[in-house]
Amino acid sequence: MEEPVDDAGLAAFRAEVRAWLAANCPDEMRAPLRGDQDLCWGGRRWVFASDAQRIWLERMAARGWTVPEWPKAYGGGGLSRAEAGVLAAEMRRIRARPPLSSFGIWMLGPALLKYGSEAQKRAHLPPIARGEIRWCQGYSEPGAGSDLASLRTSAVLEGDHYVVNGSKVWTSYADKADWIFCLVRTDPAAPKHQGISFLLFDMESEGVSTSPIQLISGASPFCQTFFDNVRVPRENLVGAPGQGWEIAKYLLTHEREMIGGMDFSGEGRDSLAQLAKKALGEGGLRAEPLLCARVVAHEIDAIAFGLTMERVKDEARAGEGVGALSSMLKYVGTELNKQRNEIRMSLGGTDALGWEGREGDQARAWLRSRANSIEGGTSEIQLNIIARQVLRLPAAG
Amino acid sequence: MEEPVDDAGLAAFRAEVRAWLAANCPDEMRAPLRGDQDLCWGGRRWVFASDAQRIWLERMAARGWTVPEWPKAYGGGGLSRAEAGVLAAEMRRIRARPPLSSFGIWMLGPALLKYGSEAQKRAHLPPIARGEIRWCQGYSEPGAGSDLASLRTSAVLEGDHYVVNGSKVWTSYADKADWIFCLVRTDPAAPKHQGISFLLFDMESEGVSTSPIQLISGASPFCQTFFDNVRVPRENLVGAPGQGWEIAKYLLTHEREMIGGMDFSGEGRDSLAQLAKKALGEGGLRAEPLLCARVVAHEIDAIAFGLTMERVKDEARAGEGVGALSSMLKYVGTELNKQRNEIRMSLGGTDALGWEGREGDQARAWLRSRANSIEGGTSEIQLNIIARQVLRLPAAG
Amino acid sequence: MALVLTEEQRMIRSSAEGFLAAHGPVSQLRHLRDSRDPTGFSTGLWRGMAEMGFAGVLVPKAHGGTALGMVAAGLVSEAIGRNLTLSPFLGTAVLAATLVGRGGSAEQQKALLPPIAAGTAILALACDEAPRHAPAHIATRAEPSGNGFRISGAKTHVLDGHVADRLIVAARTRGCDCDPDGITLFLVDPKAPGVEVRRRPMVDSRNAAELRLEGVQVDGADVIGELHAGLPLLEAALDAARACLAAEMLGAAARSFEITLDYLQTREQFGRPIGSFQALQHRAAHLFCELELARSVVIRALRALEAGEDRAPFYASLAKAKTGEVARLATSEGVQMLGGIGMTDDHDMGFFLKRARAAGETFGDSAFHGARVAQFLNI
Amino acid sequence: MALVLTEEQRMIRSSAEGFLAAHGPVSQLRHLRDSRDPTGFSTGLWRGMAEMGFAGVLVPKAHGGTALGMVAAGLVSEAIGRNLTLSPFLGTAVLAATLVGRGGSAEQQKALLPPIAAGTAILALACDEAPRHAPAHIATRAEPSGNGFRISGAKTHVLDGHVADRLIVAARTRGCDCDPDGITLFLVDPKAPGVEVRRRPMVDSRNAAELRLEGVQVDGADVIGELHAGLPLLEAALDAARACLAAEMLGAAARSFEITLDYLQTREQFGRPIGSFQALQHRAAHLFCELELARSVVIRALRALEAGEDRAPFYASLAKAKTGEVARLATSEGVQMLGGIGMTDDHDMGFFLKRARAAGETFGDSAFHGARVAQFLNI
Repeated sequence: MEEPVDDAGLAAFRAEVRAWLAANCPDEMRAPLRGDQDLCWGGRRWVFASDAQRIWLERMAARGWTVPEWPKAYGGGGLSRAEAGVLAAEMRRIRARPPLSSFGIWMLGPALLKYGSEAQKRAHLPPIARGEIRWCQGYSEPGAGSDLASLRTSAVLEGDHYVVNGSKVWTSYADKADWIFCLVRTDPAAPKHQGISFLLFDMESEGVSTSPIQLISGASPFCQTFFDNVRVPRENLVGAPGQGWEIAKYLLTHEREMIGGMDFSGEGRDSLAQLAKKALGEGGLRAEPLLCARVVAHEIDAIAFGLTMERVKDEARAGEGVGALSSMLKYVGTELNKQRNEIRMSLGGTDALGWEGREGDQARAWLRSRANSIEGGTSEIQLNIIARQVLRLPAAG
Repeated sequence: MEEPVDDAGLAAFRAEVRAWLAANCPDEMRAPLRGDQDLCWGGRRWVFASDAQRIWLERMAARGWTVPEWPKAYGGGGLSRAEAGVLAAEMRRIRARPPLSSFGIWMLGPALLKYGSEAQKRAHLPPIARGEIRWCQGYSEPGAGSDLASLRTSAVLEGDHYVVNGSKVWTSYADKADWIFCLVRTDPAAPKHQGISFLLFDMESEGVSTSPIQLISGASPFCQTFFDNVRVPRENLVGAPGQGWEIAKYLLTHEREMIGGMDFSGEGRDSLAQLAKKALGEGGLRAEPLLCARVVAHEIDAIAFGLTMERVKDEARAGEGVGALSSMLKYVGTELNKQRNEIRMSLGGTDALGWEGREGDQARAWLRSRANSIEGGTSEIQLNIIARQVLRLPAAG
Repeated sequence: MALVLTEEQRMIRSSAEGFLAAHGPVSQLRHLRDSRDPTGFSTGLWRGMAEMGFAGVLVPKAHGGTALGMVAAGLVSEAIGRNLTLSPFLGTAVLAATLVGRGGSAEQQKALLPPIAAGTAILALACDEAPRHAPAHIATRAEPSGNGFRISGAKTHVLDGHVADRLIVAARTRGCDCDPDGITLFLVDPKAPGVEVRRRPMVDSRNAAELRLEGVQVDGADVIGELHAGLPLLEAALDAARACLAAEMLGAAARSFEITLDYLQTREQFGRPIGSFQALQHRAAHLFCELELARSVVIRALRALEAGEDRAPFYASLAKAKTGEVARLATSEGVQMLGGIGMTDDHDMGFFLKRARAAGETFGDSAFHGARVAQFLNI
Repeated sequence: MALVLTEEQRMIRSSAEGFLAAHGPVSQLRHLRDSRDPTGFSTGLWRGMAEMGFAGVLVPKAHGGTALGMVAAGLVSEAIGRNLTLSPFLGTAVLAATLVGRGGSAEQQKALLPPIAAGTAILALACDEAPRHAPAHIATRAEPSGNGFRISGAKTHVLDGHVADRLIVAARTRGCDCDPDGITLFLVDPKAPGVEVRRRPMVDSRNAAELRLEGVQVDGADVIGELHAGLPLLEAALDAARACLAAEMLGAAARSFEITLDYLQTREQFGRPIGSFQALQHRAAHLFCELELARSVVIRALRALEAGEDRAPFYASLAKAKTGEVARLATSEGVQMLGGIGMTDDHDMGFFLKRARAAGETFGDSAFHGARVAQFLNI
């Protein structure tokens, strides 16, 4: 990375951030993530992996830097986009881990900022920023798959409460989450995409139960979640009744960008070139021209994708907007991540086939990556979106 | 190639063929084809490139070996499938050129053998076998493209004649052909796929005109062909009125197999490995791992495809039938041929960019290959056929 | 050479497929995995496979085998791939039977081939020393000692090594680490002093041991084949195993394609079967073509090995390279087209994905064999 | 470093695009080709491009240039790619202007830069000697002779060599044929005794001469840059040209994609627009993504070159490698999706296909630059 060129204001801010990080980021938090197990998700039941992890979260939350661009009133840092960029760059520079991973930050937060009432913002945003409440997302339903809008979970208004019945599937960490933001059908008579609303409720409410789904990687990050006459105060409905699909689409855009970009922030990770050297020794790739060719082609695309992420962000800053391009980022980023994991497995050879304990980390990461192009809208759905919304190709049949 | 193991009867036949070829195939006809210009197409207006080309055709035709499996009564060799295999193998062994290239042999012949009347067979098959009449195919129409069945050329019965009006496009060598086999609509009231008939007529008939289409390769192998009140005797209709679509599909299967296999008979051509050596010198590929990887991947697929052609033929002999697998051969064969030409261009580097005279041969062959996946049913159409007819996937919409 | 199966071979295929579907199906793999079975396969099934004549498929009749040959071995492997059957077939019935059958002394053959064919002896080849396959790269050394040798070194990816009755160890008797000359094969008792075997469960629920040998004493009579010149014998056995792995991957790929097609035909989204979406249709049709290519190279390799053709190693590599890619594509497309359900452990597709990866990696992946093909083609 | 264009750069792009669409469109290429024009471009257009400031885009203002810089040169190249404009822009305004601008003596700059900027002098670089690009591999020799040198050798793919007023020839003044050291650049008068120029029309209707030099006498003052150390200067100019070719391929790919999209939206088959077929939609969407990646690497390379970053050569190769593949994909998909009409000479798509191939091959194809990227990444 080259040293950035800032204007005077930013330069001062950068100096301040750099000094603060130097003083406040624990050494232990300056190592690349070894895997999902190193993430901090927060929440009522969170057990910190170390003091360093707890301290890092507390200090960052105190400055509002877990959510740098959110208004200070809601627990954010109140930073401009440029300042947030400086903070992110400085964190990357010292390889600082993210203090908090959170669906509240990535997904619900932006939706509440746009669609939530003032009361909802004040109630929910600060605990998200501080990592006190962990959220999960209730979108997909059994049998619906990519056809999200065919959801059937119902919410019927009875007095001051909605009564929710139905079930959700692929709810990430539902068994560990405190609250859920959930798509429900409030008007069964309305057309498919209408009649859907966006509801928030506590996972400890009576009638909520969860059951983890075991994946091919052996992990169970997803659950099936059941709602049996769950009573939810009507003020927990975000936006207007029937506005749920609009909010969900807005929010999916954020999810797509996040998943697309997830594994390509890059700085914290070894490049395949470095991995090849570790696995095969210096110059070992040269003995295998076919593997070498795959590594090179991947690296070219990975760098091109990293630059594209940067360019799209630059353009968004310049007011051009991301919009449907998030589908491009999601599609390319996840396909590349799958490819990267395939090549890592090849570089690892039979070593990478191990399954038990840490020996199985690489194989599990590979299997995990397979879900990238399915979750958050499949690659096929992204290509449909690009074809229809970006390229304006005519609808089928 | 290994020496084949024959049973006694075949062994004797092989010996006879080998001796006859040794005595009768002119030396000049034992060199690999350098390109389309070395093919012999025959016909009323054919000018032989050399005496050797003429003698080779005459001798082979005299034995019926231009069409080895056709009955002797129609000018064929009357060979069994196994014997024909021996003849083909022995011709490959000495790298003998095909004595005759002909749409009459590849396409019309099989259709006539199956659907033609005895009179039609006796009238048309022997001149095809001897290379006296050159045929062209009138299928596609302007604006119809892959949607072949939407054809509009009409044939109206007036007394003993059909009167044909309309036009065809992509008729290969229509300007050089003597006769045409042509799909026409005889019943405009019938549903799209019915009401189509299969008609034969002389290209010298009054009202027929042709106009060559110049391609990106600079060549003009195709024409647009116009019919203005062309009168065709009604006995020139093959099969029953309305049976044209069935005959056309039968015939397209033959065309697909031919196009798919065209450039992969293999023995007569240099492998990419050999071409690489010529272009880059011994070991020159090793300096370029990425190009090397492409060559290897292609060669693996090309050999696998060659084996698949062989296997499908073996299975057809064993009575399993080819049927829709011809779409597989057509799709894979043409895509591989395009890839082969791409790699040849890369191996040739800037030399291969030449355009004038022989310097342009390679570039023209490359551009020509681009049509492979369009003519005779596009790759997309082949994939549709495989999906629907082989995999039995449900129709769209 | 005809590339279709003979009537006899068709019968072998259908009996193997029928037997394994009944007695060694995917549910058995799931059960063995979930119960963390330390053997890693059903010994009862293996006895049954021996009774069917599969364990002795490459063992001469004189030694109690069925001597059905390489094509038959490949057809059994294909059925194994279709059912993801766990068994010591590859290590014992293919690798060891080939090594002992071709290189073993009369005594060794008499002692080992009958129990191999009977399914009562399990053998394991210890060849690789690094994560990426390189059979000529042997650093394990066998130094002359007494009337035999003392072997020291480390081996990885020893299939079934944790339950083997005998190990076959490739060790260096002269030359430097990557010299093709100077490699010798030894029969080693896994219970001998100095042998340390660590069972290593793999992603595909099979086991491949890590082996340490420290001054393990063997007898001169434990040499299999020629002293110093073990590599050609080793490569011949590896080529047989590679062709069988190719056949197995073909079977696994074909079966996962069937499962995928089935899903495409029945699963509905947006009010229609997902198999009616043209983008999926084209990908499925492309995959079908790739499977056809794979089928051709597999049968060609098996026939070449059976006939002992000079080009058999070339075709073995061609088959391993091509099926490795096709199995990867078929199982990846399977998971993707099944969507979420394909990612769940409840569904079988994940097992196919895992096996395709492990089989692809074993004894050289597509990159390794592509490079070997290139060598044969003089590229 | 921001990867969006500045306001000024947007203006340059739209003026280049507007000017070339009006004065150097595809129809002009078609006309020049059909009339077998011996120059191979419109000299009137080139004067116009000079008036627009494009010929002097890399020439300092002191020498009559506009000195707009590498990003601007890339934007002009992109517009050239969109319109398939024939002109000596790459050889004269990019390669020669960089070589003379960076390596030329004060006298050389004074003599050559103003006419370059004015569009009145055409220069041509003679570097390659073999069909595959290898700039360090120079066998053409320059032996000391009198107060200068005598040059002998053969050159290939000399862009615009048939109409050049001056040639810039890379020759070896010491070392063996592929030694990076020992290469020197010379200004050579194409009319000098011993120079033989053969015009060679190419598939893309451009011309690249074959050059023979037999004992061609040049003066000591004709050396550009340092004696023996010409390679870094040559590589710098080539990197500028490669980035501009990448930009040109991006323009050509983007334009052919637009044409393809247009066709998908309007052409009907089976009673519906072919763009409604999902298989084509997904391929088009994938191609869109590839074009976005290409756009990012091109702008990055241009900025790196403009800023003189150390990693500029890396980004130049990255851009050339990636856009080469993307332009090939875009034009191939264009021809395929257009079907028969795309194969006819009447349609413009074939011109894009041909240009993508020729531009991809010039100064290193994707395989060459992929290998160079690998070197930079220490793979």
